[in-house]
Amino acid sequence: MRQHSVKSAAIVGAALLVLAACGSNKTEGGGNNGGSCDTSKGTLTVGVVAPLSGNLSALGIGIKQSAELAVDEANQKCTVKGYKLTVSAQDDEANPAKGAQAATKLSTDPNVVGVVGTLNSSVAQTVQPILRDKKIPQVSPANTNPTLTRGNDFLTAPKRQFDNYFRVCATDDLQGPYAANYLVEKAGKKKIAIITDGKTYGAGLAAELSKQVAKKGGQIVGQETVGEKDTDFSGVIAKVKALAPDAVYYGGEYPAAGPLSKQMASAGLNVPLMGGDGIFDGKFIELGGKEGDLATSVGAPTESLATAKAFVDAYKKKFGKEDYAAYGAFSYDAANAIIGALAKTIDGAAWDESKRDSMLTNVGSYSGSGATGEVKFDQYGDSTNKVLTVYSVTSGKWKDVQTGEFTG
Amino acid sequence: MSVLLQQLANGVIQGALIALIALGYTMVYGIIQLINFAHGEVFMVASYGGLATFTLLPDDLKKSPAVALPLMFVGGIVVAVLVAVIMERFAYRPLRNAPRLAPLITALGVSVFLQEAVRVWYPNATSNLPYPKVFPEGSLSLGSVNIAWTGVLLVGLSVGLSVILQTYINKSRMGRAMRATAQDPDTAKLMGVNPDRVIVLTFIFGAVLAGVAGVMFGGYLNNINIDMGFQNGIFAFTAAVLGGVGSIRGAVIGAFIIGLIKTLAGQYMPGGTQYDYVWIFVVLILVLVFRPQGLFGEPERVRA
Amino acid sequence: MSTSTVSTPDTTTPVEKRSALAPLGKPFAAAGGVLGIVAALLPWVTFTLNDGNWPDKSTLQFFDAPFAVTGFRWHVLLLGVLILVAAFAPTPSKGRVVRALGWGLTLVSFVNAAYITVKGGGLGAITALDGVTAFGSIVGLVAGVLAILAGYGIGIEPVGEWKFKVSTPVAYLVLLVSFAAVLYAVAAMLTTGGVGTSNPYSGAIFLSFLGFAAGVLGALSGVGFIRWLSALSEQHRVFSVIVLAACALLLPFTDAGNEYWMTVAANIGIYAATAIGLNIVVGLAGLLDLGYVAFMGIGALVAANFSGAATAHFGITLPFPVAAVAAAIVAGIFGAIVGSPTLRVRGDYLAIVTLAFGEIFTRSAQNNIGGITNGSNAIPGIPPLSLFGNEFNKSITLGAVKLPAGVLYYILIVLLVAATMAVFANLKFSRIGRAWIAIREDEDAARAMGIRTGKMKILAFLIGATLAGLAGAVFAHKNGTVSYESFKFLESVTLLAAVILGGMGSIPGAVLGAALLFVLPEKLRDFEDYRLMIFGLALILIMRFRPVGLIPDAHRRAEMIERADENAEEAHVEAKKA
Amino acid sequence: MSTPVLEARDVSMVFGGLKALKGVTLTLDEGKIVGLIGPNGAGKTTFFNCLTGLYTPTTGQVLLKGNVLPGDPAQVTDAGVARTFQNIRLFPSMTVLENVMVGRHVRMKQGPLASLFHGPAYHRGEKAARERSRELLAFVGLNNLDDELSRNLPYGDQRRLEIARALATDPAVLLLDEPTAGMNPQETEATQQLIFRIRETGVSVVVIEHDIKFIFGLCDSVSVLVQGELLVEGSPEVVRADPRVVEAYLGKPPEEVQHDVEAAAASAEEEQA
Repeated sequence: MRQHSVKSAAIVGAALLVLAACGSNKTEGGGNNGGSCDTSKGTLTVGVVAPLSGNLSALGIGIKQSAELAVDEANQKCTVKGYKLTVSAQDDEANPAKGAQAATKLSTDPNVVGVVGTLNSSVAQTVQPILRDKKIPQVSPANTNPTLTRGNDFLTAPKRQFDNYFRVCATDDLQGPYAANYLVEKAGKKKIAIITDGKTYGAGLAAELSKQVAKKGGQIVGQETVGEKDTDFSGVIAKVKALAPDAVYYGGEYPAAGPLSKQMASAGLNVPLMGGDGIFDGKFIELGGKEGDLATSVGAPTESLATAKAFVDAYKKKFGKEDYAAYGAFSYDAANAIIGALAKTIDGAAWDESKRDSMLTNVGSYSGSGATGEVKFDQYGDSTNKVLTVYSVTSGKWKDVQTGEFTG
Repeated sequence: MSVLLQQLANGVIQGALIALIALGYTMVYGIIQLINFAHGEVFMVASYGGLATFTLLPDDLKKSPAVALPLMFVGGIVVAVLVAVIMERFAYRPLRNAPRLAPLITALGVSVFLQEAVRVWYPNATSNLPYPKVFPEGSLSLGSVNIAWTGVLLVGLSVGLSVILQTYINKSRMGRAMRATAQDPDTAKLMGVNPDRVIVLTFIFGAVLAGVAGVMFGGYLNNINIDMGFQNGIFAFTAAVLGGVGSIRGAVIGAFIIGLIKTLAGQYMPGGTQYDYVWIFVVLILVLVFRPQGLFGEPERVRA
Repeated sequence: MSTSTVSTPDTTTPVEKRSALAPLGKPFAAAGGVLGIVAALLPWVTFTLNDGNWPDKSTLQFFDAPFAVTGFRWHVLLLGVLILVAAFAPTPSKGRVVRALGWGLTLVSFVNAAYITVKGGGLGAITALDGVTAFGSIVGLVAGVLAILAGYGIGIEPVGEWKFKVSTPVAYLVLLVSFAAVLYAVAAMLTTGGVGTSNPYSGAIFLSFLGFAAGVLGALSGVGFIRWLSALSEQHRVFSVIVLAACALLLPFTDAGNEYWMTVAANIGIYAATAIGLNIVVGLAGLLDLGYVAFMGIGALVAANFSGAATAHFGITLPFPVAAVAAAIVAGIFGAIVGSPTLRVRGDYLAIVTLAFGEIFTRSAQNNIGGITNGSNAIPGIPPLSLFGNEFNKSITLGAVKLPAGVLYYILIVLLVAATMAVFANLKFSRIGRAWIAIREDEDAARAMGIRTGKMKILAFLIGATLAGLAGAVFAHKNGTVSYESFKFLESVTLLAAVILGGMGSIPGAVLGAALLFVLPEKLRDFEDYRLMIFGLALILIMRFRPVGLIPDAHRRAEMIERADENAEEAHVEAKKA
Repeated sequence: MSTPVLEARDVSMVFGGLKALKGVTLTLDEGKIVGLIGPNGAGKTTFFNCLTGLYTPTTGQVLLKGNVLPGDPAQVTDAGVARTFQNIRLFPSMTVLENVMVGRHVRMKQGPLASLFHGPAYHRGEKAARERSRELLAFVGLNNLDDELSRNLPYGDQRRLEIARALATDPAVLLLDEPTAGMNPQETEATQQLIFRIRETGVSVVVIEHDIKFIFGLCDSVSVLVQGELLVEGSPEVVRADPRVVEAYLGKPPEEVQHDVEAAAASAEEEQA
C-alpha cells in the first residue's frame, strides 16, 4: 500500500513538472508594472469580496476579473499618481461567516483603499459593519436589497445604514415597479403570475413588482416559488397555467428563467415571461427564452453606450472570453468609482489611513460614466442611475423597447 | 380537473425519470448494502457526457437527429459506466469489509468530488447548460393536457428498461448469480459465483440506466446543471426506500409515487411548490420510521 | 457483520523491498543528508520572478549574503543535518525517523519547486537558463527521496518506547516547553507568508512550512517522543489542560494576535465546537448525521430572534447567556426529534433521514417559515456581545498591551471549545460513552448487554445538537447576521470532513480537522476553486488509507483514568475530613 | 414445587411461511444447567433469540421467575437473562476491561448528569464497576489483560471474555450459545469447569452445543430440538438412551455421532489456528 502511494506521488510530481516544463515565461505576466507611470510611492489595494468557489463562482469570478480590468486600466493610465494599484480578491464562498473573515482580512491591511463586493446581500450584511469600523468604502456591484442602504422601512422611513456602503446596481424597489408599469400600462397585461426562486434578489424584485401591479389596477393571480437549483418546472407551470395569466413575472436569474420559459411554451402556456436584469443575458435565450419574453435592465441600452462596448472589448482582450457574467460591468464601474475617488483623495500626496474620511466623501460624490451608464450615488449610497430599459426577445436577440426613468 | 390531469401527467414523467435512477440505488443496495450516495452524480455525469458527445460531433451530424441522438445516448452511457466502474473499483471495493460508515462516507466524498469535477472542468458548467435540440419537438395534446413527446419517450424507456431488467434478473444465469450474491454472498461464492464480477455488473447496470436517464433528462427539460444529480438522487433514493430497497418492482412503483407526490403536493398542499420537496422528505421519514422495509420489501430479520 | 480494523500501512512494509534496500540504507541516508545540505546552499531560481524575489533570497543573490539562510532553505538545511544525525547517531526506530525527515525534505523541495515552475514559468526557472543555474530544488527532491528510501532500507521498526520516568517538576517543565513550542508553531504557521494581501507566495511558504513541520513531527513521533509526551500529559492531566488552555489564550499575544487571525481563529473555534458535537454522534455513537449544521442554524436563529436585532421576530430581547441556553435547548429538542427514527431505522438509513431533515431546514428557513427566519433577507444587525461595556468586536487595552479587535470573541470561543471538549471527554469515559461505543461496535451485542440502544442514540443526537445550538448562538452574535445560506448541506459535509480528517472519536482530532479545513483555504487561495473537490477527494482517500484520521482516537489506558478517579476520590474524602 | 427460574411455554416462531419453532416448552430450575442440542437448522438459535427477546415469539411466552419477559433484548438483560453469541461478538476496539464494564451498564446508577460532570458519585460508581469487572475477569481466568484491545485476544480468551461480560450484568440465567465451538479438548474441559463454577455462584445456565459429549458431561438436564420441535427432554442418561434421539440426530448410532462431532470440532480448531 505504502509502495503504491509513494509511486503515485512520484508520478503526480513528475507529471506536474512536465506540465510546467513549457520553458519559461520569464518575460510574460509582468504586465502590471504600469508601463511608464510613476509608482514610486508603493502599492495600494482594491479589495474584492465575492464567491470565488462553489456554485456562484461564475458570477464571483466575473466580478473579480472586471475589477482587475478596471485596476489594470488605471495603472496604464496612471490614474493614481505615484501608486501602483492591485486587486486582492477574497473568497466569501457565498457564506456570511466567510465574508466577515474576508472583510476582516482586507480591513486590517492599511493599503486597502476600498472594496468591491459583495455578490450576496446576506454576505453584505456581515461585511458592512466590519468595513465601516475601518472607514473603508464598499461599493457593491450586485446587492439589490433596498434594506442594505435605507434600512428596514426603506419606503416609508429611509435611513442611511452604513456611511461606507454604496452600490452601482439598481435596487429592487426601482426595477420591480418599472417592470410593473410596463406590463400593466404599456403591454396591457392585467393578470400576472409571479414565480420566484426564493432568493433575496428574486423574491425582493417580485415583492416590489406586485405592490406596483396592484397600484396600477392589475392583478397578481398567483405566486409560486421554485428551487434555485431546479430544472424541472412542469409542476409550477401546470399550476400557473390553470390561473390563466396574461404574463408571468420571474424573480430570479437566467439559469432557471430560460428553461422555465421554454417549458412554459411546451406546456401550452404561451404568455411572455418577464424578469429583471438577472435574466437580461444572452444565455437566457440560449437556454430557451422565447420570442416576446421581457426583461428590465439598469441604464440605457448597451449599444447606445460607448463605455459599455469599450468595457466588453477590453474585457475580451484581457481575459480571452466574455465571462464577465451578470455583474461584470457593475463591478468594473464599482472599481472605477473607488479608483476615481482615490485619485481625488490622494491628489499627488501620499496615502495614509487618515485619508479614509475624505476617501469616503469622495466616493460619495464620485461621478463618472461607466459601462452601465452614469455612476453616481445618492444620499443613501444608492446609484442615482435610475434609467431603466425594457428589453424584449426579438428574433433571437434582446432588443430594447422602452427606456426611461421610474417616476412612480 | 384539467389541472389535476396535467399534474398527474407531470408526476408520471418525473416518476419515470426517478425510476431509472432509483433502480441503480436499489440494485447496489441489494447486493452490497451500500447506499451509493454518488449514484445521483453518475446520472449527472452521464447527462454531461451526452452533451459533450454532441458537442464533439461534426456539424453535419449535429443536424441529423437520427444519428446524433443515439450517439448521445451511447456517449452518456459510456461515461456513466466508466465513472461507475472506476468508483466501484477504487473507492468501494477496498472498503468491502470496512465498518459500515466507511463506504457511506466514501460515497459522500465521491458525490462531492464528481459534482465539483464537472463544475470546474466542464466548460461553462457553473451555470445551467442548454441541451441540443435533437429530441422530438412538440407535444401530445389530450384535451387540455399537454405532454411533451420527450416525456412520452421517457416514460416508455423507463417502463421498458425496468421490465427488461426485471426479466434479466429473474431469468438469466447472471441474474441468478446476482440474486444469490444478494441473499448470501459467502454461499454464492462457494457455488462458484465471482462476487466481484457480480458487483461490477450491478454497478454497470445501474450506470446504464442512469446514463439513459441523464440524456433523457436533458432532452425533456432542455437544460442541465450540476445540481441535478444530488436532487434527483435524493428523490430516487427515497423512491427506492419507499418501494423496499432491493426490489426492482418496488423501486419503479416507488418512483412513480414520488413523482406524483411532488407535483400533487406542489399543487394542493399548503405552501405550494415552495415546500414540494419537503413533502417528499416527510414521506421518506415516515416510511423509514413506520415501514422501514418499504412497500414491497420483506421485514429484515435480525441476525444474531 | 464486520469489525473495524485499523490497518497502519507502516507496519506492512513489503518484505522484499526491505531486503532489496537494506544494504543501501545508510549510504542513501548519508547521501540524502549531504544533498539536503547542499540543496539548501544552492540557488533555487535562475532569475527574479515576475512578482518579485522568490521568498527569502533564494535566487542567485544568495551568494551575496552567504549566511542568510532563512525561510524554507533554513528548513532544508535543518532537515539535511537531522537526517545525518538520525542515521549515524544511536536513534530509536531509526528507519522511521529518517523516512519522516525524508518526507519533510521531499515536501519542502517539491512545494517550492512546483511554485517556482508554475509561478515563475517553466522548468527553466529551476534548472538552467541564460547561463545561470539553479538546481537547488531538484537536488532537494533527490535528497528527500533518497532519505525516504534509506528509511525503508534501514527498516521500519515499531515506534520507540521511552521507559524512563521523570519527576513531577521535570515533567511540568517538559510539558510547558512542549506546549509553548506548539503555540509557537501554530502562531508561526498562521503568520507564515504574511497576513496582508501583498505576498503572492504566501501559499507556497505556508505549504512549505507545513511540509517541514510534518517531517519534524513525524521524526519526533518515530523516536517515540510524541508517545512519551502524551503519556506524560496523561499522567499530569490537569496540569496539561491548564497549560494548553493558557497557550490558547496566549495566542492573541503572539504574531498571530491581529484582528484577522482572531476572526479566523474564532470561526475555527465555532466550527470546532460544532464538530466536536458532531463527533459525539458520528465518532462515539457511530451514527452518520448529514444534516448536522441545521442544529447550528436552529441555535443561531433562536439567538438571533432574542438578540434585539431589528428584524427579530419575537420582540423580546434576552441577555446572551439566557438566549444561548434557549438556543441550545431548542436545538437539542430538534436533535431528539431528528434522532427519534433511530428507534426504528438502522444506521445508514438514518443518515438519509438526517440529510432529509437538513434539507427541510434549509427549505423552511429560506421560505421564512413562521416568520422567524426572515427568509432570504436573513436577520442582520445582531448586536455584538458586550461585557462591562466592552463590545466583543472592539479591541481592548490591558495595561500597556493593546489587544486586537475580536480578542474577546476569541476568548469566549476558546472557552466554548474547552467546554465542549470537556463534555465530550467526560461523556466518553462514562457509562453513557461506553454504551455509545458499544452501539457503534456492535449494536445487537450492545442490546444484549442491556443497553437501551434507541434511548442512547437519541441521547447522542440530543447532546450533539445541543452543543451545535450553543455554537450557533455564538455564531449569530459573532457574525452579526443569520442567513439560511450559512447552513446548507455542504456545510454539513465540511463539518463531517473535519471530524473524519481529524479522527472519529478523537477530541484533538476534531479541533485539528476544523482548523485545517479553515486555515488551508485561507492560505491556499490559488486553489480556492478546487476547495470542495479536494474535500471530496480527501474523504475518499482518508477512508481508503487512514480511516482513523490524523489524530486517531488513541485508546486511553484504563489505569490512567483510574488513577484520576482515585485521586478525585481521595481528594473528596480529604475534603470531607477537613 | 418452586417456580422455575426460566420457563418457555409453548413457544412458536413463524418467519413468513416458515415455522422455525413449533410449541417448544422448556424449564430451567434454579442452580441447574440445561443443555439444548439438535442438528443444524433445528431452531436452537431461533429459540435462543426468543429467550433473549431478540425475537418476540409468534405464540407462547417466556417467563423469568414467573414474570413474562419483555420483548426487548435490553430489558430482558435488565431483568436478569444474559447471553453470549455463537460467533463471538465482543466490542472489538474496546479494551478487555471496558468490554466487561459495558456489561455493568444495567447495574450502574450513573445518570446523564453524573456522566457529564464526573462528580464524586461518578468516581465511586466507576471504581465499583471496575472492581467488579476485574473480579469477573479473574473469575474467568483473564488476569492482567485489562488494557488489551479485545480484538487482539486469542480465540479462547475472547470466548471467556464474552462470558465475563455476560456475567457482569448480574444475571439469574446465563445463556451460552456454543461456548466451546472451535476449542481444543483442554479448553473445552476448562470451559466445563468454568460453567460449573458459574453454577456454584447461583446462576442458572442454558447451553446450546454441538459437542454431545460435552453436553452430557455438563448438564443436569438435556433438551433435544429437531425441526423446531422438542423431541426429548430429561437427564443426560435418559436422553442418551432414547432411540429417537439417536435416529433424529444424524440417523447414526451414538458412538458415531460422537466421533463426527469431535472430528468437526477438531477441524474447526484447525481453521481457527
